[in-house]
Amino acid sequence: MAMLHIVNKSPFEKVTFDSCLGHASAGDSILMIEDAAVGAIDGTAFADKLKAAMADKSIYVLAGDLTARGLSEDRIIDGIKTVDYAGFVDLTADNETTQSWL
Amino acid sequence: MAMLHIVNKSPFEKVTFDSCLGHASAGDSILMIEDAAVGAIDGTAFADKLKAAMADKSIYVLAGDLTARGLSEDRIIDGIKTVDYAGFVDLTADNETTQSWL
Amino acid sequence: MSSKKFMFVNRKAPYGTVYALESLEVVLISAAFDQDVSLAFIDDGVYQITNGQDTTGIGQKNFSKAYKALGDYDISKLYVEKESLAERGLTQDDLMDLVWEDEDDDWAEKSSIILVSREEMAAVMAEQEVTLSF
Amino acid sequence: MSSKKFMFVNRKAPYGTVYALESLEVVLISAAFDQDVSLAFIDDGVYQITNGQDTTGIGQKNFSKAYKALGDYDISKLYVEKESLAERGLTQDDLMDLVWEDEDDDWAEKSSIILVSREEMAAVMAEQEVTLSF
Amino acid sequence: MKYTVMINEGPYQHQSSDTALQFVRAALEKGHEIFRVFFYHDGVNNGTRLSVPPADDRLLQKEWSELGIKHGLDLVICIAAAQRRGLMDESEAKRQGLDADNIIEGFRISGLGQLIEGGIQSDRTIVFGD
Amino acid sequence: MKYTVMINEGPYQHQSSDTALQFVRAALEKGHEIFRVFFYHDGVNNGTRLSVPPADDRLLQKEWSELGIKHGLDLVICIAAAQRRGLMDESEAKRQGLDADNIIEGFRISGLGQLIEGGIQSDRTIVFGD
Repeated sequence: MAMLHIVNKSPFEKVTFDSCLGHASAGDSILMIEDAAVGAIDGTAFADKLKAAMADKSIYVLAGDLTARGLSEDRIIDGIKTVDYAGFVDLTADNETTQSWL
Repeated sequence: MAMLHIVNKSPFEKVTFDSCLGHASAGDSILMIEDAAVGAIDGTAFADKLKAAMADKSIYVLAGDLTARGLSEDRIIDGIKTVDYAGFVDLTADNETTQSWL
Repeated sequence: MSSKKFMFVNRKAPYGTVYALESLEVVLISAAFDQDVSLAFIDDGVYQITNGQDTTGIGQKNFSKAYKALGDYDISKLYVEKESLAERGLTQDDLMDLVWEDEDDDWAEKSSIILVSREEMAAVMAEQEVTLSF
Repeated sequence: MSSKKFMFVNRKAPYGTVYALESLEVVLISAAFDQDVSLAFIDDGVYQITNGQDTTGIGQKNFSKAYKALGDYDISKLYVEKESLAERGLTQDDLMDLVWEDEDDDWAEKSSIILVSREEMAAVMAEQEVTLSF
Repeated sequence: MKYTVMINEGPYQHQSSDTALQFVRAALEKGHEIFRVFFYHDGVNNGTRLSVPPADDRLLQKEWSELGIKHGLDLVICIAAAQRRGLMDESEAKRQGLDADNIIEGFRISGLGQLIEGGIQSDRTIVFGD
Repeated sequence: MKYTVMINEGPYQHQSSDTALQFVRAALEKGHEIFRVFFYHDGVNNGTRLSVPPADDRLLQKEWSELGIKHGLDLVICIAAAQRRGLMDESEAKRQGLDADNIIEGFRISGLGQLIEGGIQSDRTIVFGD
């Protein structure tokens, strides 16, 4: 069963995002919302970890949370897809289950 | 001026404690309260960082928060002092200023 | 009602925040619904089931004994992550002795604590149908 | 009233939690008290003053423009930590252009943003008399 | 598809109430069914009618209330969490001998079993919190 | 020594209200003066009188109220934070056209200036929060 992992914590502040990466399975999807959106940017101290996860997982970021924090979509890591709330809903429907990383 | 740094976050969950260590000055004191109390234990992945800080800073832990989490005082790093709330008050009085790391 | 695989994921230390206590309250209620219930203790969540918790110094109620009641409610799958324990300088000896009685094995008393690696925990999580996080 | 050195320490990203907004509200009020006010932006706090914040997608008010008013209230010492920026892939170009006018220098417009190393930030923090954390 | 949504934080302090509100709106627009929204922990504070934020800020409690009434949503406040935090409806306030209540229209107070039942009855259960 | 204490979180959800309460008690026992306790952010939720936790749990809001009355403490709830979160005293509720209030005895509602004044007037300012 494919799972959608929803993470809402900045990877620079909490280990939550790391823990999520460590527990997600191949074929799962990860959606970054709220403060976690800052993790989508390329060239950060976290970017390499996320790129490694992209080898076998799909990564998404909620666009509204990115732009709210002054980060434009053209700075995100290549291969991360942006979604709006409608896309968020689709992700929860397309994956059999969800797990929130708080 | 000597400062008392009060940290209440687990070093295993948030970067707050690291940030506190990076911003405290020589001669300052650091008090671990609430979830930060777990950082006082020896033999953890965090212990070496705290031991390094002890070279020029005094480290304290609120005993009630330690025992609440099932950690006995005999497991804390050598040189860390335990205090109760009265001792907490004394630390705030003995240092000219305080800074909370939330 | 149909039976589903429920997992309660505990990642936070007790007493510093209310999540551990209120998570436990949900878990106890879930017992009445005859579901397939598992608990995961990862990251600081492992402190929730340490032995010898004593809250007299902080003015809060010690609710750790309620975990011992879980076995009586047929909640007997408490997955605890080895890596989370090790990082915190803890071993299974630091945890409460949580048990259940196996009806199919002449009511033999068995441990409810299932020590797993992070990889094994990921596999258990992947099997769940409803995952509640606190 | 006597004048004290006040520092407001901002460590959290805006919008995910209320602290950035309610911290800014205190800072603006503090201007009325004629104190020696400094702001520190460290860790995720640096996101509070990024340029181009657009909150239309999340239903919250964009309060970032209020930082631009700080200079008018003689709050002109905004210490921003270089290490925090670098870890997040940011530079001063990503921050708002926050300025104040120097009365003693023919009202010349000067930047309120003072980029400092972690070590320099520690030294600034050590000089404070009242430190409020959010 | 049928959803249960759980919200663990109060309004304003944390974004989770905002995010959940946008999520529920988007799900309804797509024609999904919201079986239940369960407010737990500080999430119960989303159900007060005494909130009056600044005129230029959102009024989250009212937005939930209005959305719930418009779509007939089952907005449930956990009773145990509500009692700890001082969220009361009229009958509960009376029962506790209190002189006031503060719940907003469209919410109801009930037990934790409602959350488990939501998880059983729904195709998806989504948690928002801190 | 003269103290101002700032509390940023509500009761139960986070330990900061518990810790601050113990700190203030210990400071009073040592003969220190508590110039002011300022409740900000979700901290305003410490001031509700509608809380009824389980019988074996502490009732933090009442403990603050009683401690405040006994020692004549100045327990101040930030008005802006209170308005967002639905904490109201009688006059403020009336002014806002609300049909109920929920503040507990011993607290008062005032502006953020009270916090800055506390920092100026006190020898030590201690922050408790999340």
